[in-house]
Amino acid sequence: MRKLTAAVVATVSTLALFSGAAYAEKLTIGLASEPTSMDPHFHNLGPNNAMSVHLFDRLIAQDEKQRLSPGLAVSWEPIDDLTWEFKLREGVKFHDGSDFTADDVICTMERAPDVPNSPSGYGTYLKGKTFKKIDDYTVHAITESPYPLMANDISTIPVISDSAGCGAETEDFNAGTAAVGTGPFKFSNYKPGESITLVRNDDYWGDAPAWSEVEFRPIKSGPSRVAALLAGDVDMIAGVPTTDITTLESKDDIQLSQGVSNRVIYLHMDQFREDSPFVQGNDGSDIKNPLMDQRVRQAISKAINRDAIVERVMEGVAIPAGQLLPEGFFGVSDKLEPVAYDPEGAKALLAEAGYPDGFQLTIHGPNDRYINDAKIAEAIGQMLTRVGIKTAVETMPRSVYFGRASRGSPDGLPEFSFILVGWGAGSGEASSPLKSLIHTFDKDKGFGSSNRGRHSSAEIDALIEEALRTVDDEKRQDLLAAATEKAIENVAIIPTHFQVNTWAAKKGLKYIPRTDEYTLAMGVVKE
Amino acid sequence: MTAVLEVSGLKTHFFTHAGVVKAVDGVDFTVSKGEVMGLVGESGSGKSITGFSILGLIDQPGRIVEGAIRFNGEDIANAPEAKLKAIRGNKISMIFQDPMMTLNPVLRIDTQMMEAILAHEAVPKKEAWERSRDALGLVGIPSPEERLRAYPHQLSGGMRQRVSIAIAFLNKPDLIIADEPTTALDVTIQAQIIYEAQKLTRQTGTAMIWITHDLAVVAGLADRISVMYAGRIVEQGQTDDVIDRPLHPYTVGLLGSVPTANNRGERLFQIEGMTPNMLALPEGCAFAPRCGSASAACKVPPPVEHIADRELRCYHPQAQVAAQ
Amino acid sequence: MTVFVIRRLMQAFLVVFLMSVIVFFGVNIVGDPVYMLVSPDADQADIEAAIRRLGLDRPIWEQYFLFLKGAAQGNLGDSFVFGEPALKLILHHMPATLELAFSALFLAIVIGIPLGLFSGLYPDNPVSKGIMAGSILGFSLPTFWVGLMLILLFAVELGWLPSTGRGDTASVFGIQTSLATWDGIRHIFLPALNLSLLKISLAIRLTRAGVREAMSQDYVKYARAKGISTGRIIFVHVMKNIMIPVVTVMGLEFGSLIGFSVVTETIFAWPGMGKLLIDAILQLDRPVVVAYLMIMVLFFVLINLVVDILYSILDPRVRLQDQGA
Amino acid sequence: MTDATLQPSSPATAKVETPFQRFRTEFFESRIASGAFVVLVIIILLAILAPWITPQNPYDLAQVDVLDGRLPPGSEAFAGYTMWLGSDGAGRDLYSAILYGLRISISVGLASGVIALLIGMAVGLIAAYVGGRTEAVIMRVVDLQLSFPASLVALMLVAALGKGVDKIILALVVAQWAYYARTVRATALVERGKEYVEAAQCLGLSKMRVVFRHILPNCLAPLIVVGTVQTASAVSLEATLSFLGVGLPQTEPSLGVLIANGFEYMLSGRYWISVFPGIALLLTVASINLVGDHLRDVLNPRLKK
Amino acid sequence: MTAPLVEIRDVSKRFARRLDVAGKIARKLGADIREEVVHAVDEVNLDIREGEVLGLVGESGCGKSTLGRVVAGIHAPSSGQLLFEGSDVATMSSADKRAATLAVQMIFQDPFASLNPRMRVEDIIGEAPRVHGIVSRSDVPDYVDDVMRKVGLDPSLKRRYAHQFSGGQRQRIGIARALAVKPKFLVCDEAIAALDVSIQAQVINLFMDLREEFGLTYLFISHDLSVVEHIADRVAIMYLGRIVESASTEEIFSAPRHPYTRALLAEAPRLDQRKRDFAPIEGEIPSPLAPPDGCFFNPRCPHAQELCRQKQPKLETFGEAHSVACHYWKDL
Repeated sequence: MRKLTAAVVATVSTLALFSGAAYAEKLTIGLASEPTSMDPHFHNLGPNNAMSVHLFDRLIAQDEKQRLSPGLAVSWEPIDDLTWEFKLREGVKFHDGSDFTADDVICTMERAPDVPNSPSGYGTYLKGKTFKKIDDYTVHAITESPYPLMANDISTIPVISDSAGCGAETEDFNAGTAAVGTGPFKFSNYKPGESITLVRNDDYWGDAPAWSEVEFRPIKSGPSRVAALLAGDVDMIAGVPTTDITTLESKDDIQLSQGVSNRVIYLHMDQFREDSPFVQGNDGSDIKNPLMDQRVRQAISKAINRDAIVERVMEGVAIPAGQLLPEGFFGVSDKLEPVAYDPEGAKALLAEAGYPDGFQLTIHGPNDRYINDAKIAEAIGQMLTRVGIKTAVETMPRSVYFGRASRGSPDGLPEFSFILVGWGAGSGEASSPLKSLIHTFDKDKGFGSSNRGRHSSAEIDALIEEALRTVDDEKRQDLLAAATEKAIENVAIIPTHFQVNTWAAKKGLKYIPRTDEYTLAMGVVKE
Repeated sequence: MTAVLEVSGLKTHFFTHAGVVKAVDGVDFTVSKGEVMGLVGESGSGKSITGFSILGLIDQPGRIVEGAIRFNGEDIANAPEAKLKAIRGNKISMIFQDPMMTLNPVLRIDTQMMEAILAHEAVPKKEAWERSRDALGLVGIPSPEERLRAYPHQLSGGMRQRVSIAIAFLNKPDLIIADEPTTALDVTIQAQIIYEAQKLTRQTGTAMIWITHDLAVVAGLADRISVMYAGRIVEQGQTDDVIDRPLHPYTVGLLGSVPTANNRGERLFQIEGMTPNMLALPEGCAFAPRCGSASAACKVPPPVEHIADRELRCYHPQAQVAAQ
Repeated sequence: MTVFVIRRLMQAFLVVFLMSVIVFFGVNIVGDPVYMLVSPDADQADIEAAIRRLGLDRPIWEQYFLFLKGAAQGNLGDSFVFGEPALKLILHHMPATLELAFSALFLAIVIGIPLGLFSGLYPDNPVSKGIMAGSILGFSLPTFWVGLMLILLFAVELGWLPSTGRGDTASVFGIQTSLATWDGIRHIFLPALNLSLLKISLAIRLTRAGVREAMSQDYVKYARAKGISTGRIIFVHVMKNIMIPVVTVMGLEFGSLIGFSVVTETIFAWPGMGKLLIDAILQLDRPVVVAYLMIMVLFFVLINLVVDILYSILDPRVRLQDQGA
Repeated sequence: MTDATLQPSSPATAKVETPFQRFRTEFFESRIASGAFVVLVIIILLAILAPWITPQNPYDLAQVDVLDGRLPPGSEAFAGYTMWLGSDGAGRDLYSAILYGLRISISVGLASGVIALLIGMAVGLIAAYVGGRTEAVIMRVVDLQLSFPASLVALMLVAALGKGVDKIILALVVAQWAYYARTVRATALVERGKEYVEAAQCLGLSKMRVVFRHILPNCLAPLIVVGTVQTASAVSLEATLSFLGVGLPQTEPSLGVLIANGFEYMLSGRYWISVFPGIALLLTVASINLVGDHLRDVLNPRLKK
Repeated sequence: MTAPLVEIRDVSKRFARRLDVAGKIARKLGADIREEVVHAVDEVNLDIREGEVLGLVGESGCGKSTLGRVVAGIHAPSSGQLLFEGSDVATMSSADKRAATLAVQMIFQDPFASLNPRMRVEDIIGEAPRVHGIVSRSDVPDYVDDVMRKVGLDPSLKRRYAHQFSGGQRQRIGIARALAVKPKFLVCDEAIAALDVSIQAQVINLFMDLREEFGLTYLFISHDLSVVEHIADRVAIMYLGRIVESASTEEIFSAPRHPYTRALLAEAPRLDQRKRDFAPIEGEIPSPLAPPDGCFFNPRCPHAQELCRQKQPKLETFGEAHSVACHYWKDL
C-alpha cells in the first residue's frame, strides 16, 4: 500500500513538473483543534481564523510574527484624527472569478459583526467604526475618537464576496457555495469532525501557494496525533504535546518547528475582596486577604521557580516570562526580566508582610485549555507550599472554569482567589493584555474585561488609555512599555512563562512557526 | 424367548472429589424379545444410571468400570462412540422422565422427530416427515400434521410424552428404556401413556425396560420385576412372584409401605432409617442397617442366589408374605 | 404484540419527556457556556450581546418551554458552537458512529461466539483457559489505553493499517459508509476492534456460560440418546438455545457500544456522534448535548423494542406480553 | 419411631456446616479464584496501609517536587528515597502514587458499589414485595436507567456535577443502582414464590420480617456477584472518565487519573508513568472480576449438580 | 360429630390479568384481546370437622393447592367466606385473626423449597413461637428440642442448616415448624409426594401419630388415591376448580358416583392388578382459561349427553353426606 502511494505521488509530481507549478502535491495536516465553521465571520476563534486565512484575505495581513503587511489593501493611513483611508488592491479576483472591489469590503464590514447564531463574532473589532466607499478601490473607516489600533483590528476581518457571501448564511459557507474568497486556497470539501480539503487558487494575486491540495484532519487526542504522523497518515501535525518532543526529536524522519507564541501564562490574584473565599489562615479561619498586600504578591512571584516550570513541566519548550508579551512584540519593555527564583526572599517578604508562617490558599486553573495547564498549577502549588503558603490545587475543565473564574460568585464577581490563566494577544501588541487584564475593571468602557483579580491602579489606567489614543507608534510603544513596567512593579499579575508551540512534520518539510499559533498550509515549505 | 439384552456384572462408578460413588455395582439381568421388565428402586438406587449405562450415556466423572452389556449378542459396554451412536435411537431408544425438559424448547416437533430418522437412515426428508406424522398418529395424537409444526411448549405434558414415545418407536427399535416416563404426569394421563406404550410394545414386539419408583405401575405392566437398592439388584423375578411373594426384606418393606385399602387407618409398615448415602455405603449388604433380620453374616455382601425363576441377594429371605 | 408496541410507544413518549426535563435542567447547571464561546478580546458588552443572542438571558423555564415548542416541531435548537441545527449535526455524525458500532458488534459476534463455544465445550482445555484469561483482560483493560496500543502496534510499528480517521466512504442506499470501500474498511478495523474488545469478552462469557448450561440440559442428553451427531447437537440444539440470550444481550449492548464510542472516537479521531458529544460537553454546547440525549433516548427505546421482538422470534416460548404485569 | 430415625443423615455432614462454610469450601476449590482472591486481599491491604509503607505522600504538595518529575524507575528522589517505579510528570513517586491511587479507586468502587447496592436492594425488594402499580413504576424507571449505558450516564452526570470524589461516586451510583434493583427484584420474585415464604406467612410473621429476615438473605448471593462485577466496572469506569477529562482531580490522582496522565507519555518512551498504574488497575479489576466470576459459578444453583 | 372447625362457603379464587392503558387503547383500536381470568377455585363449599381428616383429590391444575392456600390463609378468597370455628376470618379482630392464622398451619410439598436455606433448624422451628410469645424467650431452646423429638428428629442437630438433611428429615422439620405454634389444623399439600416410598410410609405414620397425640384436624391434599384412601375419613374430588364429588372414604372408594371419580379409581395403578389392559379415558384436563360450557368434565366423559354440554350440574347431596355434581349420577 505504501509503495502504491509512493508510485502515485511520483506520477503526480512528474505531471506537476510539466505544468510548471511549485509542488503539485497533496499536503495532509493533523490539527489539534477543529474549526467550527467555514463561515469566516461566524466565530472569532483561533482555529476558525486560521482556516479562514487560507480562503479569505484580510485587508491587512499579519505575518508569522503578527507584523502587519499589505493584504487586500495596498496602503492604509489616517487622513485625519477620525478617518483612516484604505487603498485597495486592483486586479484581484475571487475564486468564482468576480472582481474584488470596495463593495466587497463594505458588505464584509456590515456582515462580520452580525452573523445570526454567532456565539462570538467580530463586533469587538468593528465597534465604533463606519465604513464608506469612496470609489471602487478606496474605502474610508471613520471613528468617533482617534483610534490607533485601526490596522490591528482590520487585520482580523476576513473579506468575503459581495455576490457570493454577504447574503449567505453560515450553512452556505459550510456547504462551500458561499465560501468564496480571494485567498490562496479554494474550498473543496468540508466534512465536520473528519476533514477539510482545500485546493490551490491558481489565480492568487500573491505568492503562489506551494501545495495543489491541502487536507486538514482534526485529531484531538495528542498521542493519536503524534501516532498519525509516525504512521505516515499525515504529513504534519500541529500542537505537538510537550511530552513527545524529545521522542520526535530523536527520529530521523521527523522534523520539528518551534516558535514562541503570543500567549503568556500568568496568575491572577484577588485584589478586591477583604475576605477572599479561597484564602484562609493556617488554622482554616478567615483572615484578611493577604493578596491585597503587594509584598505578599511579590513573595509569591519570587517563590515561583520559572525555570523549573519550563524545564520540568514544559520539557524545555517554553520561555520564562517577566512581562505580558515576549520580546519582539510591539509595546514590550526591554527593561523587564523574569523575576528570579528566590524562596528565601519570598519567605522574608512574607514575614515582613506579617505572614511568617504563611497561610492557606487554593489555586484554581483549567485542565484542558493551555499546554500542561493542570501540571503547571500543581507545580506552582508545590512551590508556594515550600515557602509556607499551604496551597491546594483545584483544576477543572475550561467549560466550568472560565464561567466561574469570571463571574462565579453569588454576586456575579470572580469566584476564585488565585487563578492560573493565559492570554494570547490577538492584535500582536501589548495593548491587548494591558487593556483586558491590567486596566481597572470597567464594564461600560469595556476595560479590564478579563481582569479577574481586579487590580486597579489609576496610574496604569491613565497610561493605557493614553496609549490607546496615541496614533504615533513610537510614542505608543513607550506608553505601553511604561504601563507594563508599572503593572509588573505592582505585581498586578504574575507572568510565569510564554508558551512555545511546536509543529512536527515528516522529513523534508518545515513549518514556519507563528506567534498567533495558527497552522497554515502556506507556512509549510519544502527544504 | 431370545434375549435382546443381557447385562452382566455391570459396574458404573462416579469418581467425584468426595470419593467414588458406586452408582451401579454389579448388576445382572436379561431382557427378552417382547418382554417388559420393571426396574424398581428409590431415588439414588442406580436404576437410571443402569439405563444410561446401556446406551453409553454416562458423563464425566462417571464410567463403566466393569461388566458386559450384550445387545443382540454383541457386547456394547465401552463400545466406540460411533458404534453406540448407530445403536442409540435406532436399535435402543429411550424415553425420559420429564418431557418438558427433554424436548428442545426452541425446535419444532417435526425437526426433532425427523432428525431422529435422518440420523440413522438416508431417506428423503419427505419420507421422514411422513413417518413422523404416522408415528404421531400411532400414539393417539389428533391432527398430527398440525402438531408437527408446533413447538414443545405448545403441547400439554401428556402430549409431549406421547411425542417422546412416538420418537422412541420411530426407528422400530429392539429395546426401549423408559426412565420414569409417567412420574411427572397425572393419574389419568399416566394411564393413557402406559396404554400407548403397552399397545405399541405388544404390536411391535419391542422389549422394554420400565424404570420407576412406583411398584404399582409395574405391577400392572411388567412381565418381570427387578428391585434395586444401592446400586445392586436385590431381587428379581416374575411380577406375580415378586409382588405376591417377596423374599428380600427390602421388597417386603417396600410393599408394606404402600398404603392400600386393606390397611386403612392402620400404621403402615415402615422401613426404618434413610436411603443410604452412596458415598458411604455400609460394608456388606447395604440394606443391613435398616433391616430387621440383619445378622453378623450381612457384613459380607450376599451373593446372588437363584431360587427357581428368581434371583435374590440376601442371607435371610423372608418366609411370610408381608403386609398384603 | 399490538398492545406491546403501543405500551412501548407510550413509555417511550413518557421517557423522552422526562429525560428532556432532566437533561435540559441538568445540562443548565453546568458552567456558563458564554465564557467558552466569546473570544478573550470580547468586553462585557460583547459578552452580554452573546448571552442575548444565544437566548441565555431568559429564565430557565422559559428556555425549556421554547425548547419544547421547538422540539414539537422537530427543532431541537441550534448548536452554540456550530450555529447549525443540533439535530442536523447529530444526524450528520450518526452514520459514522453507527457503522463503527455495527462493525464492533459484528467483530464481537464473529470472534466472541466461536471462542465462547470452544471454551464452553472444552472447559478444561488449556486453550479454553487462555480464552477465559483473555476475556478477563478484555474486561479489565481501559479502552483508551488499548486503543493507543493498537495504533502503536498496527499503524506505527507494523504500518499495516491507518492510525486515525475515517477513510473513503461510498454511498449505499443514500448513506455514506466506510464499509463500502476497501480504504474505509482499513480505517474502521482498528477502532471497531478497540470498541468491541469489551463486547468480545462479554460474548465469550455469555456463550460459554450458555454452552455449559445447555450441555447439562436433558434435551442434550435426549438428543444424544436419539443418536444425533455431535455436530448437530452443538450447532442446532445448543446453538439455537444459546443464541437467545446472546442475541438479546448483544442487542442491548449495542446501546452501550454507542455510549462507549466516545472514548474510541476520541482516540481514533473518528468523526462520530460520540466525539461530537464529548466536545459538546467540554464546550458546553447545550443544545447539542440535549439533542444528543434526546436522540439517544429514542434510539435506546427503539433498540429495546427491536431486541424484544427479536427475542420473541428466536424463542418460540416467548409471546410479547399483551397483558399488564 | 426408633432410634434409627434420629441418626444424622450421613457421616459426611456430621459437622455443623453453615452455608458460608460450604460456600468457602467450594470457592477455594478453584486455584485461579483462590489466587485472584489472595491478590485482591494483598491489593486491598496495600491500599489500606499506603500511608505507612510509602516513602511519599503524593497528595501533600510539600512532599512532591516537580524537579523529581519523569524519573525512570530506580532513580533517587531529592528527598533521598529511591523511586522504584519511577516518578510521574509532577514528581510523584509512582509507587506511592499507585498505592494512594488504589485507595481512591477502590474506595470509589466500593463506596459506589455499596451505596448503589443498598439503594438498588431497597428498591428491588419493595418492587418485588409490594407488586402492582408501585412495581410497574419502579421497574419502568429501572428499565429506563438500564437502557442507557452506564458510561454515558456517568459521563453526563460528572459533566453536570463537576469533579470530585463525592461527585464521581454519586455518578457511579446513579449509573449502577438499577443493575442491583433488577437483580434483587428478579431474585426476590423467585424467592417470594417459594414455599418457605408461604410458611412464614402461615406462621403469622410480619411482612417486614419476611422481607428482611427471610427473603433478603436469600437474595444476597446474586447481589454479591453483581456487586463484584459492578465494583470492577466502577473502578474502570472511573479511569475512563478521568481519561475523558471529567473524572477525579489531578492533584489527588486515582489510578485512572494516573493512567490518563501517563497516557500522554506513552509515545515518549516514559512507559512507566502509564504502564505501572495500568498494571495495578489491571490486577485490581481482573482479580475482582475473577473472584466475581467464580462466585457466580459457586453461587449459581443451576450449575450445581 | 362435632361442629365444623373450618367452613368454606362459596369460596372462589380468581387470578386475573388486567388490561393496562395500552391494552385498553389497543382494544379500542380493534385488537382482539381480553382480560384473562383464571378461576382457580370456583364456588367451593366444604366443611371440615374437628378431628377429621379430609382428603382433597384432583389432578394438577384442578385448584386443590389454591384451595389449600386459601384455607391456610396464604391467599385471601376472591369471594365467599372462610369460617374458622364459626366466625368469618375476614371480619375477625386482629388478635383473633392471628390466633386463627396460627391455628391453621401448612405442610408443603417440596422439602427443599419449603425451608429457608439460610436459617438453622432451631431458628426455623423456634422463630414463630419466639416472635409470638408462645413460649418465653429463655424456654425456646428446650421447646425446640421438645418439638424436634416429637417429629422424630435428634435435637442435637438443631444447629444445622436444612441442606444438611435428607428429604424425609426436611419434611419432619417442616412438620415441626408447623407444630411449634400449636396448631389445631394442618393443611398438607402433597406433603409426601416428593418423598421416596420407604420414607413416605414413615411420614404418613408420623401424621397419624400426631393426629392421635394432638387431636389435629387435616386437610390432606394429594393426587395419590391410595394415600388418601389410607389416611382420610372423608374425600372430596376436585376437577377444574370445583368439587365434583365428596363423601366418606368408604363410599367414594366403594360406590363412586361421578364419572370422573370412577375414571380416577379405575386408572390408578394398584399392586393387586397384574398385567392389566389399560383403558384410559380420553383427553386431558382443559385449560382453566377456557373451560368448556356446561359440565367441565363433559368433553372427556363417556356418558356425556346434550344437557351436560349446556348446563352446569349442581352439587347434590344424598345419603349420608354424599355429594355429587353430575346431571346423570342416578343413572350411572
